[in-house]
This record gives sequence, C-alpha cells and structure tokens, in this order.
Amino acid sequence: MSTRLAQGGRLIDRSKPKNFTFNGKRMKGYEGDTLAAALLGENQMLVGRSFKYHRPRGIVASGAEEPNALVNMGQGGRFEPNQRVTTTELFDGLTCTSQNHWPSLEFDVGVVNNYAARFLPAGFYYKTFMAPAAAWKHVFEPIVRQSAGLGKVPTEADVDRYEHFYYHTDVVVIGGGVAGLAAALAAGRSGAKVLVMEQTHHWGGRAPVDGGEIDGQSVEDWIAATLAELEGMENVTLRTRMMGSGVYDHGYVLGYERVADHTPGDGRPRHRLWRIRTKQIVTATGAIERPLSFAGNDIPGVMLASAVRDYVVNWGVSIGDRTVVVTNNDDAYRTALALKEAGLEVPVILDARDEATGPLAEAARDAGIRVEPGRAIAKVNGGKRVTGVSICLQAGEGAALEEIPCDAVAMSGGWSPVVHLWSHCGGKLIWDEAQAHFRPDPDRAPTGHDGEAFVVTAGAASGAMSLADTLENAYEAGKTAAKAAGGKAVRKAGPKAEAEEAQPMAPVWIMPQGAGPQKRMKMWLDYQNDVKVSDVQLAAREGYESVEHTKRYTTLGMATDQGKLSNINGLAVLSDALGQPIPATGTTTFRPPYTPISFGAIAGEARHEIFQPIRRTPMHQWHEEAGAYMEPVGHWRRPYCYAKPGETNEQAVHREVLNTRERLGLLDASTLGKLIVKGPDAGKFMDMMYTNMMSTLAVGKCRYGLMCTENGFLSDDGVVARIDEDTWLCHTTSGGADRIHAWMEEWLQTEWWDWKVYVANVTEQFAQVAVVGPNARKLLEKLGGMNVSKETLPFMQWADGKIGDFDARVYRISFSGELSYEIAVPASQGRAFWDTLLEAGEELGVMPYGTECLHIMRAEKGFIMIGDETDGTVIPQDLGLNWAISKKKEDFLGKRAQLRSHMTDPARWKLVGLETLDGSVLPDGAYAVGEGDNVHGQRNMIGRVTSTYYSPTLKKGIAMGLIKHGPDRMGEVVDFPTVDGSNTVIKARICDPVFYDKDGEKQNV
Amino acid sequence: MLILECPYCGVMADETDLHGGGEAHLKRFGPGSSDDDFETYLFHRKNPKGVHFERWRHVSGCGKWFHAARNTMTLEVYGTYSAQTTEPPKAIVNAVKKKHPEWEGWT
Amino acid sequence: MSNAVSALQGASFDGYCKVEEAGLTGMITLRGELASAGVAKAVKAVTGAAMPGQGQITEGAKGRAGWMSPDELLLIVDHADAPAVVQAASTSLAGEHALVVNVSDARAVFRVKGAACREVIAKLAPADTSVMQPGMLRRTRIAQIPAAFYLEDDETAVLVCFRSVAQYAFDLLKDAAKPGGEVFG
Amino acid sequence: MRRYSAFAIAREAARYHQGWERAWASPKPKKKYDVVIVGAGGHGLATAFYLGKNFGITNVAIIEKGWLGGGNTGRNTTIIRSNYLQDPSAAIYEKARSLYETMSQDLNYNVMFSPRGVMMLAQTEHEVRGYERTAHANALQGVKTEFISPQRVKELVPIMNINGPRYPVLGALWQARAGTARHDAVAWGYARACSDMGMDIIQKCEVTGVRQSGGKVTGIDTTQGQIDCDKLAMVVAGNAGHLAEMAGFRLPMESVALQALVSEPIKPCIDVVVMANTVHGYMSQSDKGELVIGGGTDGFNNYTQRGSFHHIEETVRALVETFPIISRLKMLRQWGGIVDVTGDRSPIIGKTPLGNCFINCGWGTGGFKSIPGSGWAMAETVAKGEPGSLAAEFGLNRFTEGRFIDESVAAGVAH
Repeated sequence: MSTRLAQGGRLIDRSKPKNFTFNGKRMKGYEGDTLAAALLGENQMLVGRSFKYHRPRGIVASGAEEPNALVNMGQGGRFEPNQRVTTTELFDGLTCTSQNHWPSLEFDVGVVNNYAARFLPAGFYYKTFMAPAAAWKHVFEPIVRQSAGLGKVPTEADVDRYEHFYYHTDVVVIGGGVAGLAAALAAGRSGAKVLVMEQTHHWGGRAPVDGGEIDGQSVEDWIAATLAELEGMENVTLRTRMMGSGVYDHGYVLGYERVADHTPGDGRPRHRLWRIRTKQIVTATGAIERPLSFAGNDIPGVMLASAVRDYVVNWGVSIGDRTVVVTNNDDAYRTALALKEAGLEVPVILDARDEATGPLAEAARDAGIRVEPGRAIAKVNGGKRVTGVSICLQAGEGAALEEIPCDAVAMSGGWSPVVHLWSHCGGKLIWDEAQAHFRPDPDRAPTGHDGEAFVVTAGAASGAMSLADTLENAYEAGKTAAKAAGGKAVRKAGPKAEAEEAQPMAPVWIMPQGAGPQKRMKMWLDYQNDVKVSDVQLAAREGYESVEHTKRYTTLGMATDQGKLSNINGLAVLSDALGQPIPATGTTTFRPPYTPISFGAIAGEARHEIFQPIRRTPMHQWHEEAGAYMEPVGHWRRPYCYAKPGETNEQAVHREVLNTRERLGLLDASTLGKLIVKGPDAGKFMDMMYTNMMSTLAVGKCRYGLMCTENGFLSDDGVVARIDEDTWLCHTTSGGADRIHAWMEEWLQTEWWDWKVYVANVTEQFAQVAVVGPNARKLLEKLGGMNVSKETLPFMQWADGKIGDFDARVYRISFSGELSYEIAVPASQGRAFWDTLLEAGEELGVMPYGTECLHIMRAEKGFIMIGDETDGTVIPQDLGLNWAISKKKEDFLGKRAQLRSHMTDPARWKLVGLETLDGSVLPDGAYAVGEGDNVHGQRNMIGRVTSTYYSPTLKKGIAMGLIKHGPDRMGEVVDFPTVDGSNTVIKARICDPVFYDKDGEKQNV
Repeated sequence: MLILECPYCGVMADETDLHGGGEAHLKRFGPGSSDDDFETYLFHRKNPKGVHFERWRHVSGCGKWFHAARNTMTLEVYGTYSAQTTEPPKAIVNAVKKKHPEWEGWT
Repeated sequence: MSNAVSALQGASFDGYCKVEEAGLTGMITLRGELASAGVAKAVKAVTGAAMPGQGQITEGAKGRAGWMSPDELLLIVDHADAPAVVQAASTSLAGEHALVVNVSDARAVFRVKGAACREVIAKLAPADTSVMQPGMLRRTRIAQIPAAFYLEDDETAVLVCFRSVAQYAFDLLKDAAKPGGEVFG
Repeated sequence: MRRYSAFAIAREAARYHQGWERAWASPKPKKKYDVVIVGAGGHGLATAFYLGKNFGITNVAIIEKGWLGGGNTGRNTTIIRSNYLQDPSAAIYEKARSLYETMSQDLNYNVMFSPRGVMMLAQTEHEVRGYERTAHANALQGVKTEFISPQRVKELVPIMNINGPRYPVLGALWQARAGTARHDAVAWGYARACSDMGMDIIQKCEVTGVRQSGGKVTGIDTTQGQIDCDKLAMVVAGNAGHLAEMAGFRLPMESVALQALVSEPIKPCIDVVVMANTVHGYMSQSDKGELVIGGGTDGFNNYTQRGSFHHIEETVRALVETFPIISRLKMLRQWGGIVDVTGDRSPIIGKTPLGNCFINCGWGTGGFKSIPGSGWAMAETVAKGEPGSLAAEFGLNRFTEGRFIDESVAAGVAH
C-alpha cells in the first residue's frame, strides 16, 4: 500500500494539515502536497478508469506528464473535470471525484470492454458498425459517445474571473529547475530584461531530489543562493505557478499563470494569461522519463522510477513497501537508493542491460540491493493493484524465471527532453543514439521576424542529462540568449558540478525482446487511451506507416497528456515494425499548449458586459430607460422600436409609422457615419469614390450618393453635403463609417498619394436627430433660432445656425418621404437636445421611432437599404439607380467592373415593387420561381424578396424584390412558394417600388 | 503572431494593432483596360511560397498603410517601407537578396 | 454650453489604481504638413506647446499637442475653447493644405492613477507600457477598441478612446484595476 | 480486398490480429498513367475513386508529397452540411452530403457519418433575414433546412445560453441531416478503395515540375522521377498556386492559415453542431468527447500551418459566452491548416490554360464537407475533358465575366 512516511518530505509542512475529500471520503494531506501526493499518502492509488477498456488506473507520474490521474474537482460554479492530480496543489476543503466509470470507481460496468479487448483492436470501429446504414447514428454512436469522454460535464457557469497581461522583455526563461536558474543567472548578469517562469510553486525542479553538489554547496543551498541573487537583480522577474504554454511566431510566448487555483474564492483572478513578446526564449523544460513496455505495465502500482523517488523525497510518501525497480539506465538506481534510505524494501533491480556497472550500480549493491542485469519483467501480477512480478531474460521470449511479490514497480525506460516549446514554432530535432531520444538540433532553431534563431534550450531540455552537463549547457544558453537579445557580454563563470561516471543506457522498447502477440497485447504505450504495442504493430501491418497515420489510427498520444509518456515508445515500436531507424519515422507535430489551459483564461476579461464593445450614442441611456427593444447594428445598439406597456413590438412599430406620417417622429440618427473630406483635390477624389458627380455639387447643397467596390458591387450610400469650396461631408450607413473611412484612406495613401486630400471621421462628434413629419417645421420654429422655412432651407440643402440654444447643422433631407430635418449638434449636448425636442414636441404629437419604423417608411417610398437590397452581389444598375451613376466621368471605383459581361447581362435580376394579390405580407427571403428545373434539378428561381413589410400607412403588405427582367414585367404576377410547411404559393404582382407619395410632394413642403 | 515595424511610428507593432491588405504593388486597371488585365488586377495573386511583398495598415496606431517584405514559409520580415511607392526600395530588395541569393526578384 | 456633458459624467472607480473619466476635454484633430512652419506656428499659438516629434506629446500653457501620425496632430485644450481654437488654427493655416476639426465630443478621456497605472493598461494593450514615460504618446488598442495613452506624470496615465465606447473602456479599466488583480506586489 | 465486418474482426481476434492485410499498397510509380492526380487528400482520392467507379478509368496515379490525408483532410473540424445559398454551391454540397450518407457502405470503411444536425445561429435581425432567405432557397434547391425558434434551439442544445447579454439567440437555420464524419477515415476509406481498383497511391513524392508540349500537359517531374500522363489533375488545396506556377499560370487565390482546437474530452453535452457566425465560432463534440472548435482565418498569406493566437482567443471567448459551462474546460490542442481562398471564396473546378490539365482548388473553409461531391464533379471533368453540370459554374472564367458565386451573402463566415 502507499502511505505517508513518518519522516521526510522536503516540500511539505507537516504542521499545516489540509483536509480534502475524494469520492466523498475524508482525507488529509499537508501544505505543499500535490493532490497526487496527498491521495497516495492516504493509500488512494486507484484514481480512475481508462478511456477505451475502462481498466483501473493509478498514478504513474509526479508531474505534468501524468496520463491517468484525472479527477472531477470542485463543485457548482467551480466544478472542473479532468484536473490532473499531479499538478494540483492541495488546499483545505478541496473536493474531487474519480472519472469515467459507472456505477463506481471500484465496480465499473464499462470494464466489459476490457474483457472484449481482443475484439477491440486499434481501428476496429472503422471495420464494423456499418450495417444497416442508419445504425451508426442511432445505435452505435450513442454507445461509443457515452462510454468515452472521461470527465463529467459542468452544469453551472464559472464564478471566477480571468485576465490577460501583455509583457515585453528581452529574455524569457521557461522552467525554474537548476537549468532555468543557471540560464537566468547568465541572462540576468548580462543586464538584459529577464522573465523566469516555473510551472510549480517551488524552484529548483527535480535536482534536489537527485542530490549532488553545485559549486561546493548542496543543490538545495545553491538554489536558495541563486534565487537570492536573481531576486536582487532589478532586471529579473521571477514567477512561479506559471507555465510556458506555447511558443508562437516572432517571439510570442503564452504564460499560463494559475494565480488562485489553490486559493479559490479569494477575490483574485483565477488564471492570468501572459501574452509575452520577447527577443529570446530559453526553454529549460527538463526531461520526462519514459515507461517501459512490459505485460501489465498499466496496473496501478507501476510507476515511473523518478516519480516514486519524487514522492518519497518531496512529499514523504511511499508508493509501496516492496518496490521492484526495472530499468534500462542508471537513473532508476537513484530511486532504489532513495527507497532504501527511507527504510523501504527493494527486492530487486531488474536491469535490462547485459551488465550493471558504474558507481550507482555499485552503490545499490553496497546498500544490499539485489541487482539483476539482463533481466526483464515478463508480467506484472495484480488487478487494481500490483501484487508481484514474474521476471525473465530480457533477451528471451518471456519464460518466467522467478516470481517476486511486491506492491510497487518503479520503471525507467530512459529520458526524453521536453522539446514541445522548442518545436511549437518550427524547431527541429535530431535523434541521439546514445540517449535514445530526440533532442533539439541547435542548428535548426525556430527563427523569428529577423530570420535569426529565437529559442535556445537549456539543461536536460537540450539532452544534457547529468547535473554537470546541465549547468554548463544552461549557463551557456543563458549567455547566448542574452547576447542575442542585446545584453552585455557575461564574464563571470557559471555554476559547476562534478562530472559523474555513468554506464550508458540501452534502448529497450519492449520487454522482453522476444515477447509474442499475447504479451504485446498487454503492453501499454498510451495508458489513458488504451493503446498497446500490438495496436501500433497492427497499424504498421495494415499500411498506416506514417507516424501521423499510426497516431490517428491507434489514437496513440492523442489523450489529454498528448503522449508525453507514450510518443517515443510508440515511435520506436512503429519503426521496429517498419524495419527502419527511428529518425526515418520522425515525430508527430508538437502543438500548443504544453499542458491544457482553461478556456476561461483564453477568453480573459471578455465576458458578459465586456464580451464585445457596445457603442452607445449620447441618447442611448434615454432609449434604454424608455424600454426600447434594442437591436445590434455593427457594435452599435439602436432602438428597434419603443413598445409601450401592453403593446407588442409590431404594434409599436405601426404606431410609430403612423404617428410620424401624421404628426411628428424623432429618430436618433447619431450612428450614421460622418466623414469630412477636404483639400484642393477633394472634388476629384469624391468623383472617384462615388458613382455620382460630386465635384459639381454646389456649396450648401446635398446629394444622395453611391459607393461601389472595385468589383463593381454597391457597398454604401448616403447623403453628401458640400460644406465649402474644398470641403465635403459624407454621410455613410451606420455600419459603414469606419469601413468607408478606411476605404478612403486606403485609396489616398496607396494609390493617389499625390492628391491633396485629408479625411477625418467626425461621426461621434455629433449627435444627430431626424425630426420627421408634417409637424417637423413647427417644432423647430417653436424652438426658435435659424430660419428653416421652405424658402430659406429648401429640400436637399443644409445650413448652420441655432435651434433654440443649440449650435446646429441642419440638413433638409428625408429618408421617410416626409418633411424632415436631420439636425447635428455636438455630442456632449445630444441628450439635452433630444430632451428639448421631446418636451417642446409634446403638443405636436412627437414620438420617438426606431429602426423598424425607419425601414418601413423608406420601403413605402421605394428607397433601397444597404444590406437589404444589397448583399455584396448587387450593382447599382440592378437597383434602377442608373440616375445616380455619372455617365460623364471617365472613371470611378467600380466602373470598369460594371462593364464585364455578366454585369451587363440583361437577364440580371432587377429591382421592382411587389404587392401580393391578397394584401398579405410576403415572407422575408422568399424566392420567386419560374417554370421547371435548372441543370441541377433545382427549381428555377427568377427572383427574390429583398424587403417586405406590412405598411401601416397603406394597410397592406408591400415588398421590394429583384426579379429577372422585372422592370419589363410590370403588372405581371409571380409565384413565391412558402417554406412554412403549408406547401402554398403566394402570388404577387410586379409594381413600381414607390408605394407612397410617388411624386415626392410631402417631403418637399 | 507577427510583429512588424511601422515605418511611420517607428514602433514594433503587434499583429493585433495591424490589418493585412494582401499583395503590394498591384497596378490598377480602370475603364479602357482589357478583361484579362482587369481580372489580373482584381484577382490574380502571386501567393508565393517565399518572399511576399504585401500591404499592412497600422490600424489602431497611426492608421497609415505601409508595405512589408515577408517570407510566407518562415515569416521572416526583411523590412517594412512606405506605401507610397510602386516598387520596393533598393535596400529592401538587397536585404532579401542577401538572405536568398537565388531569389528571382519581386516582379 | 452649460448642458454639455461628457460620456460618463466623471464616473470613477477605486481599485488598486483609481480609474476616473476625465470629463469634458477639448480635442482637435489637425491634419497637415507637420514639417511646415505654418503648422508649428499654429500649434504654438493655440496650445503654447512645441511641435511634438514622432511618438511624442508636448505641453504648453494652453494645452498639449500629440503626434498621431506623420500628418496628424491631436491638440488638447479646454473644452470650451475648442471651437475658438479650431477657428484660430484654421485661419492661421488658410494658406496651406490642412484640415482642422473639433473632435472634443467624439472622444472620452480616462485617468488611471496609481503606481501601477502602466500595469493596469498592460492588461489590455499590446503596446509595451513599461517603456512609456511622460512626454510619450502611444496609439494602440485596449482589448477590442482603439485607444491612445500618455503619462501626465509617473503615476497618472491618460487614456483616450471614442466616446461611443466610453462605458466599455471604463468597464475594462475597472476590471483590470480590481483589487486582487495586482500582478507585481 | 477482403471485406471488413464484425465477422472479420472475430476471425482475426482468434489469431491475435496477425492476418489483416494492408489497407492500401505502397507502389513505385510507373512510367505513364492515363491520369495523374496530384494530391492524395480527400479531394484527390475522391476524384480517383469516381474516375474508377463512374468512368472505369483505373490507370491512375495519385501523387502525394507527404502522407495521404495529411493536409486539410486531417486538420478540419469535420462538419458536413449543404445549407448553402447559391444554386451551384447548394448542388455540389448537397451531392457531397448525400454521398456521405452511404459512404461507409460504398467504401466498406466506417467513416462514422453522423447526421446529428447543424445549426447556424441567428443573433441579429439581419442574420434572421439572411437565414430565412437561405431556408427559402434551400427548399427550392432540394436541400432540407428550416428556420427554427430560440426555444427549439434551446431544446436541441440545452447548454447554450440563448439570452446572453450581448447577442441573444433569435433563431437558427437548422439542417437536421447535416452532421460530422471521421475525417481521417474518409481519406483512408477512399485510399483503400482506390488501391483495390489497382490505382497507385504514391506517398512522399513531391512534384517538382510540370511537363508540357504544344500547349498540352505531358507529365510531371517528381522527387521519384518523371511520370508521364495523358491528363493531369491538380488537387492540392493551399498549394495550388505553387503548382499552377510550375504549369505557367496564376490563380485568383491566396493561401492563409485556418485554425482549430479541441478541448479535453468530457461526457456528451452537445449533440449537434453549432455555428455562431456573428461572434465567429463553431463547436461540436466528437465521439471521443472532445469539443471541436473552429473560427476564422488569418489575414495574411501563410504556408506555415501555424496561425495567430488572437484568432483562438476570439473564437474561445465567443464560445464561452455562448456556452458558459465550458469556461473551466481546457484547450487540449490547437493547430492550423492552409486554406486556399479564391476571389469569391467559392471553389474552382475545371480546365486550366494548359491543355489536359485540370484544377480543383479554392475550397477555403468548405473543403471537408465537399469531398465526395468535389471528387464526383472533378472525375467527370477529367474523364470528359469538359466540366459537367455540377462543376460548370465553378470554372476560372467566372472571374473574367464577373459571374461570382458568393456565399458570404448569407453569413459572415462559412465553414
């Protein structure tokens, strides 16, 4: 059983116990524990079930590479599935439950898959479940989905907050082990600005567990001294609980800071995502130990040798009383020695190498440990917990030589540098035969914006596996990075350790070497996804030869640990099956993040009210208080209508239309774009931007204008006012101001840069109100100020002056067909102006109206709306707007495009009015059909509805639409099939799109 | 996540402060041009695997358009320069040539 | 005019930095040939400030002048003076190609006060705030909107954005300055 | 080819699965083929498959510079739908969708087509009108879609917040017979079937030149030597521009990065595919339990298969806002593909300026869902030397004539 030892544990504080629960069971650990250590301290080895076969799963590792030990953590708004216990700090009150089983962890029905495992090899689902055709969706898929999936689904919204932080620096050091600290020391001494991040909450990494001396001090003392020196450097920033999550192009690094995971509810943001720009990156990310592939290597109690050592040394936790060590390298001997020193039994060290020599093997023998070279594990015995191992010759086929009872197995298959961050942005790897691992190729580093390398690896991440080599490599890496980032040369010597003698490791990919198919079906490569040696071999046999094919076919390395333990072993097995060297097989692509990061952190502050900006006009608050139903228009919110109590939105809209037509309406038109175009060449420029001739517009006058893209399509419209000899003011649509402003700047800066024109966007400088209806003039005259009579300010003119006390610019323009003034006042006075108009207008029957009323009134008048009559495929000619296209101009944007054959095709759909024979309202988006089908067997369509409304003014449905040969078919009736399931066809007559006041008399009074 | 030096502001601007505008140095064809020329102007793009001359706007900075010579395979930036030119300046061309002697030129 | 109000009417928030809307501020966009003597003269006349160089903001007796782009300045004056300043500058530049417009009401202005003012902005803006010193102006974005900022002194950052998104900007700054969110210290 | 079935699995289990044969052969290239297809992604393999199946042309090589199915076929978010607006798009995507329905049986390879339904959320009044328009068009095009109410949206996706403070859900365009499939299996299934017909799939073979004589293509140079052919089909997505340049013409196309990501797996919580175009994000849940998430493209030419992180942020925040329960879930992996985007964002299928050389590219973000329809149409074009009705409107000449097929009309982004 695993247990807390009476002594030891360099990271825990036994005076500070922490209570937690696992599956409802009350447990205790200490401050400094990871959840994994605390669970093991309470003899909770079994923590979950595997993905496919639902096999019992125990803790295998002590860090980010853990594939098995994922739990549901927390409750309610802090519930989180798939929390890795090896990277979770213990805190008081933590609650967690195990995953992927039913009804319980101990008795899981899903384990039937395990008994059928033989019938469920890699890719079995591609070969079956095909008949009958509907069975996949209705029978098999639901079963697969329910049985997969690991963690439980959260049910409540997150109660925590998250934030981002931009940081700019010269050097980022990722990893706070001795390599990271040595690199930071070098970089810090250069004077460069350095950020050092460590994913755990303690510095020094695994070196203190391994022991040794640096510069004559113990590793632990050196770490303390180095931290003190770094903390004293103003140019160095140290952060713990921050993981280097990803390296992106041009020196962009994501740092995932888990600010308050261990102190939930303390008011701090839970996570902070650092978005770092740096000149250089040092990845001191260490190495990960590989498992060995032997039959039963997934039984709880089989653990990485380094992890066994970590638990004893760091947390005073023993994994078992009797631990068999199995290895192909020297390092695992340290585990045996550490266990021995803690008073635990190590019945045997099985060393797959032919001989076990060197100081560590000697030390083990001196400590009285039996060392068996050339031996392997034939099979692990046990179900939910190891009970013993059968041992055999590594060189043989697995005949058992001896049974050894034990309750834990510590395995070591060698070490692989953590190359993820190096590789994220294109760093290449080379195969190191001696260490049997891929390590970064320093000659093929990721390159940055200047084409130079921007990532350097340090220590074990470079493949430097001894303390001495690590320090030397890391200090050098720090110097290199600092120099490349513009730091001063560093002369001070780096830290040193004594070189140690070591026996070379031997690559051992399966154990024993000659294991047959039965054994290979019990050798796990990927513990979480249940991928075995036999699966990879099957993939190779079936032709899934590329490493990516094998990965995808078997799901090797696709689990939540992304293959940190399994990838190299899998590659080796695949290479062996293909009879090619490992480098010829290559690796799969390393993609961010290094370990999973929360969606909350990625979203950052962009939640709820600040999910996206809302643009507000100066009258916005009034609209909200008036209970307006607001609709998004770009980032603006505009009142759709102002429903009164008891009124539907539709009723409100109709009331607003009638009131405006009969009395007086007010529209907040502030969102309309307003661009000033000024300069000696402004007229010439305006003539290029608009299809109309704008250069001839007289000062004081207004003209409706159209803008097209270079591709000929209508993109925006609005009224242009000539302000003075060299100044124009262009109104754009509400959504168009920024777009059209950018469009104008683009042409001025990149095509006609010698033209003397300046543009300024003054949209938000003004609050603009449309005062509309027969009583409009009465209202303005009541307020006093400027003369707004028909004579002084006729239709399509503008004037500056005063309305009441307000400085105003008044445009006599109309989008409703009524007598209408659009009045611009400074935005700071917009609300006061609005209030004034409402108050003074009360006796004249004033009512505010919204966008839907605006739309109906313009449709009654046959005015087009950008976004309704246009959709990016419509040219002005389609809309009968030829009158607004100058024929005198040689050129304007879109002119050439409109000459192409399809644009001049007489069969293009053209704008007409539509009225149903029964007065009903045509559905939005309805299409008109002609005779028969097209080549695709689709009904022939001859047109469509672009705008359709009930006209309260005319008391019937009115619509506009684009119809093939439409203007030539006035009076004809066309069919619009419905899609409401009624299978009916609505008949509508083609008519003039101007339904109301055809001669425009009302607006011109 | 690119950073480009805005030649007007002199700052290294984050990609999120910028807006990409596609291939640079296109020649505009207007009324009177052939269908082929017009199509080429509007649609045909070099889309090279390698050195690309392209337009960027420092949209939340100075608002100005500028040009960049950038490699689409490595994302290396050889330099940025004013948008008020019909061809890349010599210094930029030389910077590219220095890195890629085999490069065939910008046209 | 007495009934003029700023977007948030001086709203403020006390976090680990204080965030406050600065109220009505006069702002003028001046576009022109910045190297011309006429522009320098006009700027001096209306603000008392010297011509700012690239990335700079200068201060004079009557206001500030910020470099916005190679052909654009932002003049900051008293709100009430803005129309007159526009008039004066326009008149002064009548002889050359220039555009002077009042944008006072198109903007909202915030002050972030406290030792960590750079840090608060760094949660929202991709620009390097650590290198910012009084006298420098940076145009960038905060979260999803464009913004410009400069330092009045080492512990007071002034941030300018469009008026329509004033509430959004204020909410962002509040969120960034919320106690518990301190990054350093 | 020995058929796959539950019986075959039982048979093989008895001998520890030692008897499975190769899914596809790994031959050396012959000197000459009737048709050489460049690109062994879904589209290239499907083209080959229908050349064989519909036209009996089997002297075919499919040349692949990497590994088959290793481009966008293996990098997408596996959505299959046909609720397109324009006639030619609706026709080819619906053809594809209907072929997906029987693909597992046609190929004897379970591609796990799951017609679980795709909904496209309408979150502005404008979007409501746009999707109502699509629903009308689809009805006439024979594509079964409907515009559904917010309440129905909530029933289908209980984890969705339909009353978000920013963009409440006003309804959705719903295609019940749309869904997802296992992307790799599509490539593998086609490859196995093509190989079985005697076609040569040649992996790790990069094209270095296009040979021509008298204005007609005669063959290609590759890293495995010269290969002659009567007809050449270029089906290489983002690399089409590069290949076209070798053949001496340019395309109205640019290559940009498109990104996707998955969460850690959780138990089933969303049974349909949800696309939210106003806020730029879409999400479904794979059979493994991962939330599969995609968003928009980068704004610059890029061949690195790496995108910019701010697009991931934009997508994730949109989905956290739409599905608040995912906030504490974690992103497991992000990746990028290179998509080929044309001037009107619709694909190109048809002849090229070079005789007997045909092109299929420009699928942009719509590649996976179109694979069988695209292969069907391309095979017809190659076999007959002229595009058939499915492909006719997707020719290169539309850019000269201004006769675009623009789907952005209906939605901001289309995936």
